[in-house]
Amino acid sequence: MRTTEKSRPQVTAGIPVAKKILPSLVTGQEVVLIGIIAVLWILLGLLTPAFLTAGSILPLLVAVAPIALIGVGMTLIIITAGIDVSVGAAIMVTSVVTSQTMVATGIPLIPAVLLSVAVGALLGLVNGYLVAYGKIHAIIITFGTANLFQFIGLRFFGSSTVNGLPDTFDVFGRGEAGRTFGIPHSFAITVIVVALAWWYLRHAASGRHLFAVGGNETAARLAGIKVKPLILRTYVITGALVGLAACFLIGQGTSTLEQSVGAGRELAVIAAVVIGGTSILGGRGTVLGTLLGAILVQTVTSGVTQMGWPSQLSDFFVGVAIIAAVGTDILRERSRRKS
Amino acid sequence: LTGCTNKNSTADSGSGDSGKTTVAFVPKLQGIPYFEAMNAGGQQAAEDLGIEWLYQGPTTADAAAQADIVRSLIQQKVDALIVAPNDPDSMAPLLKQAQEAGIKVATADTDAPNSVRQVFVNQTTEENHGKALSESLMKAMGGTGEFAIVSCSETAANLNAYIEVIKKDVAANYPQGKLVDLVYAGEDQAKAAAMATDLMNAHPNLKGIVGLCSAAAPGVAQAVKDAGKIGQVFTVGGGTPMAMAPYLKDGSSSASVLWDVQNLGYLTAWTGKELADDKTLEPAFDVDDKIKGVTFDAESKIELLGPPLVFTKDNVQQFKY
Amino acid sequence: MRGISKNYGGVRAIRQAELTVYPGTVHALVGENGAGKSTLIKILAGAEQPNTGTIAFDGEAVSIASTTDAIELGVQTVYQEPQLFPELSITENIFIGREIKRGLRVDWAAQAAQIHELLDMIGLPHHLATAPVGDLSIAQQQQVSIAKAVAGEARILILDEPSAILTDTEINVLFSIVRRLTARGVAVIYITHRLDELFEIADTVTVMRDGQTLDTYDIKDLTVTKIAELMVGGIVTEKRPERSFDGLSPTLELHQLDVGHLLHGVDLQIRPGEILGLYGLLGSGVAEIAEAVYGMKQPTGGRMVYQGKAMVNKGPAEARRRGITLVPANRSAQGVFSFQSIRFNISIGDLAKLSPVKGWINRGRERDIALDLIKRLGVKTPNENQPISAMSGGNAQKVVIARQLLSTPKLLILAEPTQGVDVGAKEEIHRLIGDLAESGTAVLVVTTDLSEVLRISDRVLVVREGRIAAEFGHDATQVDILAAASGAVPIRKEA
Amino acid sequence: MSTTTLKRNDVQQRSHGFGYKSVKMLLTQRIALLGLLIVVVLAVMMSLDAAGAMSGSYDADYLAAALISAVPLAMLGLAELMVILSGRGGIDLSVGAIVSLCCIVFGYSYGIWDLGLFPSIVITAVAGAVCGAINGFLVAYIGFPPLIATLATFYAFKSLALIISGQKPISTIQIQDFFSAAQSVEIPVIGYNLPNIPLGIFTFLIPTALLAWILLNRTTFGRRLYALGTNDVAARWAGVDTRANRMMAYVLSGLISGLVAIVIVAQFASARPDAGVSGNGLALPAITIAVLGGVAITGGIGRVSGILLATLLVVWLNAGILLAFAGNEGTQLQLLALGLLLIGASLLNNLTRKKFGVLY
Ligand SMILES: Nc1ncnc2c1ncn2[C@@H]1O[C@H](COP(=O)(O)OP(=O)(O)OP(=O)(O)O)[C@@H](O)[C@H]1O
Ligand SMILES: Nc1ncnc2c1ncn2[C@@H]1O[C@H](COP(=O)(O)OP(=O)(O)OP(=O)(O)O)[C@@H](O)[C@H]1O
Ligand SMILES: [Mg+2]
Ligand SMILES: [Mg+2]
Repeated sequence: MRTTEKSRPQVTAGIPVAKKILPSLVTGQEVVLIGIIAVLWILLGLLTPAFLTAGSILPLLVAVAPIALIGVGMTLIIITAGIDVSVGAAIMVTSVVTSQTMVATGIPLIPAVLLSVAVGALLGLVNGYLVAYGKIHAIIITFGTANLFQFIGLRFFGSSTVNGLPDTFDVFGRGEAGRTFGIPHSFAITVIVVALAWWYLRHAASGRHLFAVGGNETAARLAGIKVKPLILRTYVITGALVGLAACFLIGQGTSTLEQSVGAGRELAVIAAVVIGGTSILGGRGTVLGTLLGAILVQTVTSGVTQMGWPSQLSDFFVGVAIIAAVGTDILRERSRRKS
Repeated sequence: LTGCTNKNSTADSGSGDSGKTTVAFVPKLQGIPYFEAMNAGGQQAAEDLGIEWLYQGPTTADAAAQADIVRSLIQQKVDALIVAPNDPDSMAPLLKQAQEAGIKVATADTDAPNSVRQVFVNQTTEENHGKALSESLMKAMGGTGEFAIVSCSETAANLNAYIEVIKKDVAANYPQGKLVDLVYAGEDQAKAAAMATDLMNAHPNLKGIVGLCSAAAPGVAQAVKDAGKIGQVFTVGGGTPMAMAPYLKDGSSSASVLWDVQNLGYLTAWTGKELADDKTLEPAFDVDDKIKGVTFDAESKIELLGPPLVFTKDNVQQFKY
Repeated sequence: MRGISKNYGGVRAIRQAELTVYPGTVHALVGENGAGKSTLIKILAGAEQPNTGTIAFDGEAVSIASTTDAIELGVQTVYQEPQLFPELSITENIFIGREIKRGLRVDWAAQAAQIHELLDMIGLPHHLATAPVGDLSIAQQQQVSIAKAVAGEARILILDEPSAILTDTEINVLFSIVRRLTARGVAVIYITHRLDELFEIADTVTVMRDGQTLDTYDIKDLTVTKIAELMVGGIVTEKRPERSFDGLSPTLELHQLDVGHLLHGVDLQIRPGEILGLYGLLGSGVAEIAEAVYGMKQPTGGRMVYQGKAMVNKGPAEARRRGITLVPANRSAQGVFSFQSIRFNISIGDLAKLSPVKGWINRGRERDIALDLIKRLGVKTPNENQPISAMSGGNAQKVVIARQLLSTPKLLILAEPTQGVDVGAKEEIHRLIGDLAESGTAVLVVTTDLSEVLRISDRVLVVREGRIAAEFGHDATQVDILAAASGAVPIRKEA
Repeated sequence: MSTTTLKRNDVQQRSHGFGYKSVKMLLTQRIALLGLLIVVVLAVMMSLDAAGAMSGSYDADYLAAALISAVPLAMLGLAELMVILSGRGGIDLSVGAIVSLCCIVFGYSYGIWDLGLFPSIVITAVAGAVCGAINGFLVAYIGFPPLIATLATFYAFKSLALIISGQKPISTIQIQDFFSAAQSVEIPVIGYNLPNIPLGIFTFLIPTALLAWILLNRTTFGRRLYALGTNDVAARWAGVDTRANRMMAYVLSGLISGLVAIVIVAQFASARPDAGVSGNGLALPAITIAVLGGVAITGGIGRVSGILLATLLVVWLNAGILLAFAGNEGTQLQLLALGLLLIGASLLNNLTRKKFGVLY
């Protein structure tokens, strides 16, 4: 049924191979995305010779990192049939708290990251608690908290920008300091987080339970799964990842932090997740797809600029990409169900 | 039914209870250094001139949110109302409404030319500003080579005017200079940086980038710095001094073309008081010993602070905003 | 289990029920629909809490507050409604909630070692181990549910109508599993409506009626007829007077109708004023006959003739335009627009009636029509604007029926017309059906309620395995019908 | 199960007096709650005013002037009402982008091609409806989740508006003069002693609200919409063409967005290609208004009056906050108030459902 199974040899005769019962390694959606990205990269490489150079690809990957990172959390949430539209506002809060602390106290990298992650997790806790225990639809709750977080963020900014940021977060930036052996740290960290999440969703019992909760919450409860803490956890994880992504954004940004730091990112993240083949209805999704979705969106955006087309056109292509990606997913699901 | 409205009673404008003259200023957006610096200048003026200075801006650069604030200020019966409109055309009717309520109206930073505003407090002309940008850029580029512009909002009239001036000036005076691309990054530093990076990749011979607004200027400088192309690619832009200082210092930005924003705020407040006091502005005057050589053109009703101020690594330290 | 009672609000689902099961035996629980079987086992499984009564395990009183408690005690349950995760593989569905773990991670290898054994046991091919459950047929899903329960370390295994949708070979597999488990000392509680099975698999049988547990019998002392008698309580149902429909041309005829693999060559005729009962167990195909006529399922073979003309209904809207209406079986899912008013729930059936102007609604006329039907059906409500969610099941059902009577139907199909309805309302609904037939409407009643089918039908067709298994006229008895439906009588061969 | 709800409530109703009944009414009738909140806001603001804590007087003239921002907000709230009512996660993130696109359509047809007011209005409305039809087709016929379909078209329409207009606002003389359609006017005959009301209220909001109300309450389409939003399966069994009717909800949402574009062009005397997406955009406030107005995100519940009252509440609360709090705090506190209102209202919904079983 799945292509990946056939290539696996049986290890022991009689006793079936462990891998055989694993959920398949990559989904059809991921294969399609890899194909589309490959085609785009080759096309762009042919049309604009500079596209396939390190100078172009590395910044692209750096720009992908924060979206994909938050996308990992968002994927977990959407798998449980939830959603979080407050991540843009949460970025604002975490980044302002972190950067003001850095400017004021000059704390070094690790504590600064931990602080940011902790603040993000706290915001996620608020969302998670209201969603899991308040029994209100996640989109409404997070619309509400988006307003609250924005208020909190603006209060921290205090009608000003944060100036003179230290270069602590340059390790996550686009520049030389942000790379080791030519690999951008922020992207590498994102890949590691994606791999961990991939492992978690694929191998950890509680990771598999997320799919169960999103697929059929009542059945999950009957099977003895503690649904509420599980849902709560996904929002806390997302919050923590927002905190980490905020560090990346500060690192990629200038020496000044402005209020607009998180504006509109929630939609970009959701776009990456759904392009990646995660079902907004819950029960199905992959973090690898999310990473690919984020890369696709950034490729389109960069590609439009590098082709010298009007930059406003990139949003049009993002819209088309969403329809194409989700559309093929819907059609594929439908034909699979039929057969 | 009487008492439901005061619209028919004769306007008793300017009857502030404190007796102090109230001057209100509505920026495009709160919390960005540019307007907060204007606010600082305005507050200084309020202290010096003995007026009350109100400053209230929307949380997003949104014409509708700005309109709500203007309405509330009309309701507060301020003596002078000065706006930096997000959308000049949409502000015109509101300014008319304010004037009908007996309020003196003006614009500052961005004009609403088709409105009843009595004065536009202009920092510098679009012509001068655009020219200062192209001149500083061409100076850094040695008058030759490819350059690109990273603008912000696609619909900002003043930015679009600067672009036209730059195009014209380069075509006329720097035949070796060539504008190869123009992109819009919104009011988003990170996006400006990402786009500048893409531009450098798309045009390997790129020698200059203009970051047109206060978000784009540091963004493009950061991109050049990150690409390790300091000295190869030169940037200029319209950034505020404190945000630009690190980049001017390391050479990723060659110059930032702006004006003394605090002085602009000061002049705005001062103009508001003059209007409230029903004074007429002279064709040329000094406000105090810091703000000199202000001109006023009675025909176009434009008050001009002066020539643009170019921040470089040498003078940027003097400005604390 | 001693003295167990459970009320759902006003409904007394079970009263003072008693049940004792012993290790290594198969204890069958039989009773008519709504007798309380599922409720009783849900209490044992921790999915419901009893109002009174005690449960003892090995002689010790225990409290089962949740499904987790029950699972810990070794109670594994296959519920009547499958509780599966469509996007997850069979393996995962089976192990969900009690994964074999190595540290944090699921030990796929260990699960794999067990899954193939389980798949062998339930007779599913190995390659399905990784298939998402959503891709399986309903019967296969049922098998997965069974495997899921069997995989747990069960001391008591509860099977609530596991065989309803399985084929004979699948049932044989099921029985072999049950036997293997009892051999290991597991106690199995087995609920079924297929009485013939009991003689193959059950050791003891407890009969439930009206929420009460009657006696428990040794299977050796029973016959299908005896069980059927116990279930229905020896009550002789009052029947409609015998009527003749000779000479009337049929309202609807089905000729050799096929629907996928669900129905095979179904022939049926119904005439104006006739009440035709269709009786069949869950999964017999009886529901599909109604759905095909109503346009919810498309026939794959044969034809339908309606009022003398060939008929194809692309959807319910088309059927309704022809004068065919249907009261769906699952009231809450398919019938009721909860939190909308009674008026709304009635008028949605034929909005065109509400005003002479197309597309328009005349509120006055709507109210009149609604009030008229409310009165005709005896719906108990202060006014027509009450939300239907605030009504008892019987009254809600009357409203759903009222919806179908807006414009007098020529053919009215009622699926489970009195399920979850109290005695009084049931009476009234039956009377209403009779009156409708009297006025010339052809009525097709699809029901799993034995006494009902006998009481109101002029004629009864019994459906089994997608075919018409038997036809009974006015002289039918409950025992005959039950026997035909549960397989004691071979399927009548068509000439 | 349903029997029990009735009985339990009967008992409680009997044992509780008037207080219980009024609490129940406030909780179950969103209209009553919103009405009460509006009264509270007005009372608090006016007493603050009387106590001299306001920087300007919170009077009828001010409240009337503030109504100008109620027009687009309420209309888009009505657009969201249509799609959220249709159930299955119905939502329209693209309304702001449709507004932007339609602003440009109107700008061209009225301001540049000079086709005359009425034809331009028709063209713009049709353009909006076509945008909505794209959403509706994706959702109802292909099976896209509404959130995703409208997220995609949000990006696409937003981009198209900028591309078509060459990112320049259109403000020809016709467009500038069109402000007269949004101006505050004195109501004829009785108006002398009443505050002047923004014209958009009469020319756009009231007609749209009235039509929406008629559509939802007096036509068979409205019935079908509520039916399929309440229970999609039951609607199918009752013979409702759920696809066509669901699609229609999105078409209407697009149509209303097209009309809002005209309002916004009038109000701002210019046709901006980013009119509906600048700042936080218009979609999020519209959804907020809908939820606050008692529209259940699960579909099937929601009323026109709820949208109108929620808009009044938000507009007048925001206007009051601006007078009560000077400086940047004022605008920031608006965010806080909106967030708390939204979360509070939905928690209340929940409580209501638990306590009284139903919600209207
Ligand atoms: N921490 C991790 N991060 C990312 N991927 C991981 C991680 N751990 C394992 N994987 C990947 O998961 C897949 C399966 O892992 P693993 O080999 O542990 O499973 P298995 O073969 O079922 O176990 P075993 O061989 O012990 O029976 C491998 O492809 C591996 O690359
Ligand atoms: N959740 C519920 N709320 C209200 N009444 C219920 C509920 N569940 C069951 N009932 C009622 O309790 C009674 C017993 O139902 P139960 O499901 O136990 O019957 P059963 O014997 O399993 O019938 P079947 O053979 O049809 O499965 C019925 O009258 C039913 O309508
Ligand atoms: Mg291994
Ligand atoms: Mg049962």
